Amino acid sequence: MNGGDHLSILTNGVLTVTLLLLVLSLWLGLVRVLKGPSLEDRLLSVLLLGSGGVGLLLLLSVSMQLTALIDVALVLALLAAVTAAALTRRGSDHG
Amino acid sequence: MAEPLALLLIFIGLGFYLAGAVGLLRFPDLHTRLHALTKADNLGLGLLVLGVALLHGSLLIALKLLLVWLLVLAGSAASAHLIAQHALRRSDEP
Amino acid sequence: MNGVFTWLPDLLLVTMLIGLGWATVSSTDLKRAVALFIAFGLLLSVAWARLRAPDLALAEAALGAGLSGALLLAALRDEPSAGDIRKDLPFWQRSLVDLLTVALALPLAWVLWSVLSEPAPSPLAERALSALDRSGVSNPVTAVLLNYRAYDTLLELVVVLAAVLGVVSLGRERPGYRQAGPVLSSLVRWLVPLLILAAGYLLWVGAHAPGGAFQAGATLAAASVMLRLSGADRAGLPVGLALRASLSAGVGLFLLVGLGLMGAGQGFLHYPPAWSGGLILLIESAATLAIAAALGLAYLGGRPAGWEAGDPDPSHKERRP
Amino acid sequence: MSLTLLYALTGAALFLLGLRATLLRTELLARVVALNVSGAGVFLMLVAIAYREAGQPVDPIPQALVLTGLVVAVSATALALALHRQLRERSDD
Repeated sequence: MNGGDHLSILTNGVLTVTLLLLVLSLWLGLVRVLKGPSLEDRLLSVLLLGSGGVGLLLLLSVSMQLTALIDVALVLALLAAVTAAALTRRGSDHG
Repeated sequence: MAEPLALLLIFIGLGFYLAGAVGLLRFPDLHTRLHALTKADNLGLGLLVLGVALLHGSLLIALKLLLVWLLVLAGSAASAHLIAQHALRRSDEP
Repeated sequence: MNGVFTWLPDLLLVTMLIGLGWATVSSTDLKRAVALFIAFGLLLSVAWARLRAPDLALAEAALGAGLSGALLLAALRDEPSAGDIRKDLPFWQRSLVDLLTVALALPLAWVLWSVLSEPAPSPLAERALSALDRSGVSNPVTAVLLNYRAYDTLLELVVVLAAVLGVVSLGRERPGYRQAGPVLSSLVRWLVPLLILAAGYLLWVGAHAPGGAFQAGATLAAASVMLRLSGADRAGLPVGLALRASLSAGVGLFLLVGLGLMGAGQGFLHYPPAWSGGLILLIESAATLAIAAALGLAYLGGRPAGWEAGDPDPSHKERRP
Repeated sequence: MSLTLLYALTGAALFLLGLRATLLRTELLARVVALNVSGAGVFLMLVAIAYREAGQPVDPIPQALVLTGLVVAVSATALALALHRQLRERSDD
């Protein structure tokens, strides 16, 4: 992934390796989404994917020199808990 | 010499991510998997945030990054709790 | 730099997207499909970031993580059972669809390949970018949305409004949730104010950085979803006339500005350059409110209590989160 | 092969996958999800076409189109789900 000018070529190369490793660990986490067995298990790995996504966005903000991506990470971090809340809530008594 | 240090921190952080992902895959049940996951969130992202903050080299950005980390921390703690509670409740009532 | 090496992360990301998409649409278990789709949305937001579209990444993060996941999980709750209710189509129909897919795939791939192999200059993009200093904002995406193609955006807001009016007219809202326990309510207590703050920030920076009414509205709607999940039946939405006013604020103010400008001898939605910055912020504020109200109402899944004039005022039932 | 082409072809693949499943699946909820995947593919094609290498500004026009498209897609999904719920409630009685 293309880098900017103030980072050395070496740093850029290393950053690419870090991106690669992070995407790789997300791949691993994804297997649990596929295997389940319960919906809770699946959403657990969606949680990992969420914090992995935050990590990816932060690394990209360096390697692409796009600080706006930190704002994206911020929004993603704010909403990390919504999925878990939506999954675990039960209907009200009349529901 | 901030750059090598930053990259080192990021690498260690990624180690936790990988460990978390492997744990998620290998651990036998939901509760141990929850454990594996929180390691990745707390330590992995923390170290990564530290490294990224060093690479950006601006105080304002560093503060924003700290906020991101704290938010993920709180969010994942709450989520883990909710999911564990939910699973417990479901096993109570057949 | 050595191309293939720098591309490896992209290749992995792209295969992950396709793999997830495939697994999502081919799951017979609906719960699995929904979980996979939520994961798909998360990755999509990273893809937007990678394609240098931070505006889209922001919107996808707010919508994918906050709204569509919650919406689908709520719909899943209504499903009778997770039992396998899949009925396969007859063989000839399946073959016909497969044939159609291949017939579409080949020309599509060929066109993309031949058109995109060489970067072509886009005269429209150049014109859009060169007129930026007269648009009143410096974020080009905001300039396109609210200045050059303001017409289009007005109509998009009408579409969103129409969809939500459709939801409301179909029937009553989905039943609400139980009062939240201590963990969730303490989470909501600080998360909702932060989401509102974030929405305000996105609205404000949209003029010169990634952000704007659509991102801010989606973030605000996520706050509403969170409130609803914590047991507040009103989901933070206003009641009665105030709700209708916020729903129509976007389209209404947009039209008002357009007609006002016509009255002043300008074209419809043709802002005088000196005013455009202020007018855009005004329209965007109203649009943020309208989008948030619309998406929040969409999450309720139907007409809320207190929508009709005759309905009892539900505000006394409002429980503090 | 450029980054644009890589992501555009991915978008095309997702579009077709989603379209095929929309036509083949019989449960409504699965259809709605498949249609969303298909739409995401179209969005991905558009945004890939807007991409430019670092140093040049990206094309803002497709990005603006997709931005409104995302919000419209969610509203349409909500409408489809509401229709689905009504359909089931009425056929239950």
